[in-house]
Parts: sequence; C-alpha cells; structure tokens
Amino acid sequence: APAAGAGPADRPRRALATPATRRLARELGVDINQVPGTGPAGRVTSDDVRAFAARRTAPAPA
Amino acid sequence: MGSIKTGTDVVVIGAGPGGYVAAQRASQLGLDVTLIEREELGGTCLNHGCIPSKALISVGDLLYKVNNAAERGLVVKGSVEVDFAKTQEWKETKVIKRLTSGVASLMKAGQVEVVKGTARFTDPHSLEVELNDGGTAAYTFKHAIIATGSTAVNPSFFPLDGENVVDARGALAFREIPPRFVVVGGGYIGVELGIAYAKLGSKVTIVEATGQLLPGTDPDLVNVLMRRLRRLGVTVMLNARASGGLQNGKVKVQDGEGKVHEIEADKVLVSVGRVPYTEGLHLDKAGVRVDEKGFIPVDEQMRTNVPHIYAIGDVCSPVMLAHKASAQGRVAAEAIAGRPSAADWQTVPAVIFTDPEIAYVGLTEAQAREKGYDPVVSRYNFAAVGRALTMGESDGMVKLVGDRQSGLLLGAQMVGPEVSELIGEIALAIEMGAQMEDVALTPHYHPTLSEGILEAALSWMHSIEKAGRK
Amino acid sequence: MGSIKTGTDVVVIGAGPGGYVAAQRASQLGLDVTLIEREELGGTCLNHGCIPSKALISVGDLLYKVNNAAERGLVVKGSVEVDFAKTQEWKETKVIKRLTSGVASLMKAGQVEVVKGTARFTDPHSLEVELNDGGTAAYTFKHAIIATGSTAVNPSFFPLDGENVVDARGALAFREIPPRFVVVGGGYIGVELGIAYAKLGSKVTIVEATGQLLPGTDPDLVNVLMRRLRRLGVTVMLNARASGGLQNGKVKVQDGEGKVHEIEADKVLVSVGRVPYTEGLHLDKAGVRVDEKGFIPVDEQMRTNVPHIYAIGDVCSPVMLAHKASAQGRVAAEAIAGRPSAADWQTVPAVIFTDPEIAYVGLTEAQAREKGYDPVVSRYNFAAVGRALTMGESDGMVKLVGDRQSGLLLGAQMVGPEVSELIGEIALAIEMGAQMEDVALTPHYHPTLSEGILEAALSWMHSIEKAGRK
Ligand SMILES: Cc1cc2nc3c(=O)[nH]c(=O)nc-3n(C[C@H](O)[C@H](O)[C@H](O)COP(=O)(O)OP(=O)(O)OC[C@H]3O[C@@H](n4cnc5c(N)ncnc54)[C@H](O)[C@@H]3O)c2cc1C
Ligand SMILES: Cc1cc2nc3c(=O)[nH]c(=O)nc-3n(C[C@H](O)[C@H](O)[C@H](O)COP(=O)(O)OP(=O)(O)OC[C@H]3O[C@@H](n4cnc5c(N)ncnc54)[C@H](O)[C@@H]3O)c2cc1C
Repeated sequence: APAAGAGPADRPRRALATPATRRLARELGVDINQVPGTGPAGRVTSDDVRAFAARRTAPAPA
Repeated sequence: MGSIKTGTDVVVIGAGPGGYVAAQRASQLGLDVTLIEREELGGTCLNHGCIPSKALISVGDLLYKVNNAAERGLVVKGSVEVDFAKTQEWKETKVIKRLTSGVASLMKAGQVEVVKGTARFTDPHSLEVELNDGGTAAYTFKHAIIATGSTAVNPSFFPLDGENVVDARGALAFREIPPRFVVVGGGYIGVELGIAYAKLGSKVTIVEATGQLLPGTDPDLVNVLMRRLRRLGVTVMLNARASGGLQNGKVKVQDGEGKVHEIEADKVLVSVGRVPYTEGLHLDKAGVRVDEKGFIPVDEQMRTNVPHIYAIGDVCSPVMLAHKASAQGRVAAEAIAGRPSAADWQTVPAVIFTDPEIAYVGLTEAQAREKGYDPVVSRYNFAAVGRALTMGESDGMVKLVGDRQSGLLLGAQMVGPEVSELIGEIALAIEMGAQMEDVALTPHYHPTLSEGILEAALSWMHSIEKAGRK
Repeated sequence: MGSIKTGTDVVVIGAGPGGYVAAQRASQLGLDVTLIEREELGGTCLNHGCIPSKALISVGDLLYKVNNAAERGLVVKGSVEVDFAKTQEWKETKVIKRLTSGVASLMKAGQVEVVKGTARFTDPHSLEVELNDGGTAAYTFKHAIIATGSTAVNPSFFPLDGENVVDARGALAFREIPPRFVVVGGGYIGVELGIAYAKLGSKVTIVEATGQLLPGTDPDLVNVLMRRLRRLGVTVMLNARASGGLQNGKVKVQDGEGKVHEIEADKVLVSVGRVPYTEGLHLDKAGVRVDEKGFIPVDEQMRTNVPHIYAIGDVCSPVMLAHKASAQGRVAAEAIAGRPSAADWQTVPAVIFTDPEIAYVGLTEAQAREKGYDPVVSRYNFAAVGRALTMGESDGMVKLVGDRQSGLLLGAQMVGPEVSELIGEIALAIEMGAQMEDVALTPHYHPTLSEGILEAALSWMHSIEKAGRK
C-alpha cells in the first residue's frame, strides 16, 4: 500500500470511459481520447466509440 | 548440458503474482509457456509478503478483540495464550502452502513448464537457467516476461544480520514472539507488522525518519491510526533516526531534537523500502534498459525497449503492489497473444492492514485541485454507522472527493473497519466514471459498513444542492 | 385539548428507517415537518430488529472464533464466559441508545417537531395524536407520509405468550441465554438469531415448514450454510411443522413423514413472517386504500391513491428491508418538495448475517433466463482466495451471472466471509449497467476478499472467450 492512488493513467485529458469501452476502442483501433463523449459528465459510451469508428471507416459517398 | 536449447513461445522469469498470473494467462491463450523460479511459486507475495503478513495480522487481531470484549460481555476467565509455533505452522501449511500448491495446480492445468532455477539472459532470444537441482538448461524464446520483483533495501546505517536484525521476510518467520520489537521505518510494511506483534504481545517501538507514519497517506487517516497505536501501547518516534544496528540488545535512535535514545530490543525489523531486483539477470545481454533507479521502463502493453521482452510487477515501477503485478501480467500475456490489452486503468487502490484499516483510491482533495478540478469533500464517521457500532468498531471515517461541476467521484480516503473491502466499490465507481449521485442512489444494505460510503455520498449531494451546483 | 390544530407541511407517521429519513430529508428541503412516533425513534430496525440482532450476532461470532482458533495458535487457558447481562447492557446503551440519540440529534438539527404518541387520521388533511404523556393533539397537514412499518405474525398454531414463546423482539431482549432454544420458522430472522444463540451457548433447533432454510435463497448458498450449521451443532428440521405452543417445556414438531417429535425448549422464537401494520390509523378516514394483504399500494414516487398522502417502507410492500424504507423515504420527501425523484432502482441487495454470511443482488441464473437473457454463470470459491485463508474463513463462494451477448453483469449470489460488504460493489455495478469486463478490468487490492469477485469476473470472461462470444 505505498504510493498508489496515482495510477499509471492519471494523466491529463484522459477520456472518461469504462474499462469495457476502453477495450472496445482499442479493439476498433480508435484513440478513445479523440472520441466525443455523449454520456453523463461527458462519459464516452460504447456507442460513441462505434459511431466514431464507423465514421472513420465509412467509404466516401461515391 | 546447457547446450541443448529448448524453444518456447513465452518464457516468464519469476513466479510471483506478476509472473504466475502472466504464465497462466498466456497458456490460456494457447501459448507454450516456460516459467522459471528459483524459490517457491508465489514469489514474495505468497511466501514472504502479503499473505503471511495478513495471516499474522488476523491472529493478532482476534486475540486483541477477545481481550477487549469485556464491555460486550465476553469475559476471559484465565487467559488466551499464543502458541506461536502453532501459529507459524498454521501460516505455513494451511495458508501459504495451500496457496502455493494452488498455483502449482494452475500451472499444471495450463501445461506451463515450471523450471526451478535462476535465469540469466544470454542474448535477446535465449537464456540459461542455473537449475536448483544442479546443472544448467538453456532456452530460446519468442517472447520473455521479466517478473523478478523487488528486494528489501539493506541500509548501510542499519545493516541486517539475518538473525536479530531482519527484513520483513525475517520478521514474518520469527519462531518466537519477540518481547521487545523495534521497527525501523514507518511505511506500511513496518506498521502492519509492528501492530501484529504488538497485539501478539511484543512491546513495540516504531522509528520513522519523517514527520508522519505512512508517509504519503492522508494525515486525517493517519491521525485515527495514531490514536489506536497509543491504545495498543505502541511507541511511535517520528523525525527520528535509528542507526548502528543492534548493540548489546539496544538500538540507538536520534530524535528530532538530536537527543539520542537507547531502545531495548530483542528483534529489529528494518523496512526502509524495496528496490527492483534484476541481479544476475544479465539484462545487458538481452539489451533491456533500466532507469537510474534500476526499474525497467515499459509502455502501456508492458513492453521494454526490446519489443519482444516485457516486464511486469515490482521490477518495472515503484508502485509495488501484488494486484498491479497480476493485472500487468494479464496485459503482457494478452499483448503477446496479439490482443489489444493495455494497462490503462485509472486507479490502483491502496490498502493498509493496520487497526483500523486504511484504504484509498483515486484523488485526494489536493491532488484533485492540482488536476484542475473543483473538489468538494464530504466525510462520514463510522461512529454514526450502525453496523460499526454493532461490531464494537466505530473509529474511523469515509472521505469522498467529488468534482463540483461534473459531479464525478474522484477519490476516496477511508480509515475504519473492513475498509479493505469497502474500497472495491469505489475503485469500480471510479473506473466506471461514476458520479457521486450514482453512488448516492444505489441502495446499500442496512446495516453494513458500506452505508458509510452511501451517507458520505448523500451528504456530498446535499451540500452541493445547498451551495447550488450551477 | 385536541381542538387546537397545528398546521404543518409534512406529517410523518412512524420514526423507523423509513420515517426518520423522510423527515430529515423533507426538513433539508426546507419543509416544515412533524414526526409522530409512539415508541422510540428508530423504529423496529434500530430498537428491535437489524441493529440489536447484529450486535448479538457479532458477540456470538467473536466467542465462536476464539474458541475455534487453536489451530491458529490461540489457546484458551480457562474459558471465555458470556456475561449476558453485560452483553445486553452494551447492546442497549452503546449500540441502540447511541444510534437513537443520533436520530434525535438529526431531528433537532433539522428542526423536525417530534411528537410522542399514536396517530390516527381524522380526515384526508388532518390527524389526531394520542399523546404518550396523556391527552391528544391535532394536526392539519399538506402532505402525510405513512411509515408505520410492520409487525410479526402471531400465528394461531403457535401463539406467542410474551414470556417463553416470543417474537424476534422478545428474543433479542432475553435476559439470559436459553439453554435450549427452538426457532419456529427458518427465514432470515430465525436463522440469524438461531445461530447467534447457538454461538452464545444455546442448544438450538430450527423448524422450517418448507424443504429449505431461507426459502427463496439460491440453494447453492444455503448448502454452504447447512454444513456450518451442522458444525455449530444446530439441529435443522425441514418439511416440519411445530404447533401447539410450549407445553411442559416441550415443543411438538411433526416431520415430513408425519412423525411427531417432542423437542425440549426453554424459549421459543416464532418467526413466521411479518405483516404491514396500520392498526388504529383510521386509513379509511383519509381515504387511503390497502390491498388484500394489508399493504398500502404506491406509485414510483411513493404516492398512495390519495395524491398528497405517501407510504414508505414495510407498510407498502413485502420487500421488508430497512434500506429500502430509507431510500423510499428520501424519494417521498423529494417528491413532496417537487423534485423528480423516483424509486426506480434496479436492485435491492439482500444480506443475511448468518455464518458464513449470505448476500445476493440482481438476477439468479433462472431469473435471468426467464427475462430472456442468455445467462452464463461463473463461480469462484473462497478456498482459493488468499485473504479468506489468512482469516481462517475459507468456506463459501462468489457466483456471478452475466449475459452472454451483451456481457452485462446481471446478478451475484455469494456466501462467505464479509459478503455483506462485498455486495456493495456488485449493487453499484448493476445500477451503473456494468459489463463483466468492467469488473474484471478494475484493479482489486490483494489480498482482499473482493478478489473473489475479480476472479469470478475474469473466469467469466475467459469462459466466454473460449466459447466464442459472437
Ligand atoms: C511484508 C510485505 C507485505 C506486503 N503486503 C502487500 C499487500 O498487502 N498487498 C500488496 O499488493 N503487496 C504487498 N506487498 C508487495 C508484494 O509482495 C509485491 O508487490 C509483489 O510480490 C510483486 O510481485 P512480483 O511478481 O512483481 O514479484 P515477486 O513477488 O517479488 O516475485 C519475484 C520472483 O522472482 C524470482 N526471481 C528473481 N530473480 C530471478 C531469477 N533470475 N531467476 C529465477 N527467479 C527469479 C524471485 O525468487 C521471486 O519469487 C508486500 C510485500 C512485503 C515484503
Ligand atoms: C429481528 C429483525 C431483524 C431485521 N434485520 C434486518 C436487516 O438486517 N436488514 C434490513 O434491511 N432489515 C431488517 N429487518 C427489517 C427492518 O427492521 C424493517 O424493514 C424496517 O424497520 C422497516 O422500516 P419502517 O420505517 O418501514 O418501519 P418500522 O421500523 O417498523 O417503524 C415503524 C414505526 O412506526 C411506529 N408506528 C406504527 N404505527 C404508529 C402510529 N399509529 N402512530 C405512531 N407511530 C406508529 C412504530 O412504533 C415504529 O416505530 C429486521 C427485522 C427484524 C424484526
């Protein structure tokens, strides 16, 4: 129990998101810190991540 | 011998909570794993750290509780004696041995090859093991995970003698309860063991160089502990320096004013820190870099500067905690298996098994302010928590830190009964990005200690409501 | 007298955990509140229920633990005796009294007018109080909150005699530990008190009419409890019916095969259920409807059929739990103050303070299937949890229920040490809509009992991964 508390990810501008959502972002190759959050207190939801990934990979309209 | 090289997907060096968990996870993911350990499976944690310390603490606790239950109508006619040989035997066979054989079964089930010996790198893709049974063996590997842990500092100002001046490992293995026990270093290891032996019957003195026990811990929490230490008869010397070892049964301690005291002692525990352990590993042969303090720097996937070599646990950062090692072990194994895992948790909870227990996670008020939040703190005392009163354990409090604007729960600092378990709820809340309201509106069973959290969250909400949030 | 009517914004009838919390919250929100209680502040819960039962349980627990710690090296030379008068005095003065005076201070701080007496409605906007000190007082109110709670069933087949055949309130107030104690009814109240007295020295028999103790509880949990009861020497008779009261120191019990046994008993606790209590309230004069079982139906804001009259706690639904009453009290107070609060929580955790403890929340596997989920269950035994071994408390397990498709954590069933506190994490997880992964990826301190939850969540993830989620 020494100097914990300050976790490795206590870094500035860390997106607010649950562990499962973070993992989803990594799975989809999305930098979660770029995803705008629509949840409470600006939380990034899994839908936000999916939408972001879809926008990114959506083929440009022909 | 030593010339036949066995190939393996993953070699894990060190079988502590970092290494054995990494080995297990890698094997679950279909990798071929070799785990090298020169002592017992389970590492420091299971054999000489977390587990044996908590075993002694819980025995001391029970003894102390029953000897202080007269008010509750439990009267000791005669006495409750400690048969310490029995305690130690129980600790070894019914606690440690069960867990380490559990680890052995896990390794077997996962078809992890366990090699007993000391590993050293020979080049970036191979290593050699000096086998405990004699001889050497050589391995080539696609990936390596370094999990060699840490070791107690042996300070020149108070050198260990392995007999009466010992590190925590030695103190956990005492054959008898030392009548007079001096602890040099008031960090969590020293304080936990100091209290355990005090409850078991030792006259204990804790010598701490700084102005506070448990440096780095919220002073509000430590104050509650200090009151209990007084009741336990533990002497605490702050701003004090012990030096020169145990001489004629005495320890020299210089206090803050420069006055020198001689404290009688049968045994001395020196616990002044732990350092990463990579001795004899020949990291240079693998090309793995260490920093100026000896830690192996890693990225979010636990990769060292050599991309196919990972490091986890105590060896890679000064947050030396078993669960951090295990979580990192899972990340490293998954990364090797090609998964997008990362050590990106927000918080690592801290617990100290003192009496009362201390636990904290996330940000303190000061840390929150530094990070640009507008922190509001609420507290709730266990003296007003029904369950605490029914247990006869009403010292302590819950402090919750929340951000005024967003309502986010940023951190908790607690001291009191079972806060080691209560912290789990808050750690999850923080990882989930919970707002204070989420905690305040979640039903908490009555009567439980976790109502302390509920009440602190409710009072946080109500204070914001009074002050006006927007 | 009785003709001068005092007007008030909110009148609360009954000062249990429903009523006093509602009164406090209403006053915080700026309302003028009158609280009417004919007995002590704190209601059943603080005076004759949750709190005193847990006080006796914890004393019995400590005694049992120390008498069974020889393996851990604690040897009782002589004996640990129970001075039960002392225990009761402690329970009354240091536990109950402290909490009830805490409630009194809260009421004072909130300027709640506390009236000691029995209330009855005279019309939809006024009531009369038969004062404990004599005389009556009359009140008109804008809003009323009915929080009159529940009362123990006094069954005709085994009538209470208030002396040797008692309800829980009576059993909590025994002046001596009954040498032979029979419990009629194996619900949580009976089993908790049965175990408490067994540990304190009674020879205990529990008679339950159905085929399982704690009807409605996951049998996996009850099985663990049954083993412990055997070790405690508690006799459990299932499918058995006691009747006819205590005759010549004997209780007649007919077993499942129709055979009649005579069980010797000094005291008998009859705990066969509780019913809503509205006697003498004259609900009809206020126009408040009750259902066929006597409960007052309410909407999500705790409104009865009369929109300005609310009902909370035991009187309004068969889930008779103190924290539910308190949470509903907050909702009612906030609704009266015009806030959009609602009793819309997903889960109310259940805890049973047996040995080992039982706790559950959310859905069981069967319930999840019924609701159309595809449930996957994982379990983890406390025998593999380091902290449990260090406490010498390794019986029990954690069961987690999750939905295969969505990964949602749906419920948990636990039996083991301190699960009363562990359930807080899961209750929050469910309220937050957490996935199993969220729990599995949140660092849990080592060594803690909550690692049982972590390991169950991890093994859930890994089993899904093997089976393939999509
Ligand atoms: C008294 C005490 C109490 C503690 N209490 C707690 C607590 O309550 N909670 C908590 O989280 N942490 C606690 N810790 C810290 C915890 O023990 C460590 O954080 C944890 O053990 C680190 O795990 P690890 O896997 O990184 O290394 P270790 O557990 O140190 O394991 C490293 C292993 O590597 C082996 N090894 C090293 N070099 C080689 C080599 N070249 N070849 C083969 N094998 C090698 C060692 O023999 C050792 O078994 C405590 C520590 C102490 C000393
Ligand atoms: C032995 C036992 C153990 C229990 N353990 C637990 C537990 O561990 N956890 C848990 O959640 N629940 C437990 N319960 C249940 C818990 O006590 C109730 O759910 C809770 O007390 C309900 O609160 P309430 O405010 O609805 O009513 P009560 O607490 O019953 O309060 C109602 C109050 O109204 C007063 N009253 C009634 N009519 C009038 C009137 N006309 N005028 C004035 N005053 C009136 C009564 O005197 C009483 O004080 C236990 C119960 C028992 C009996």
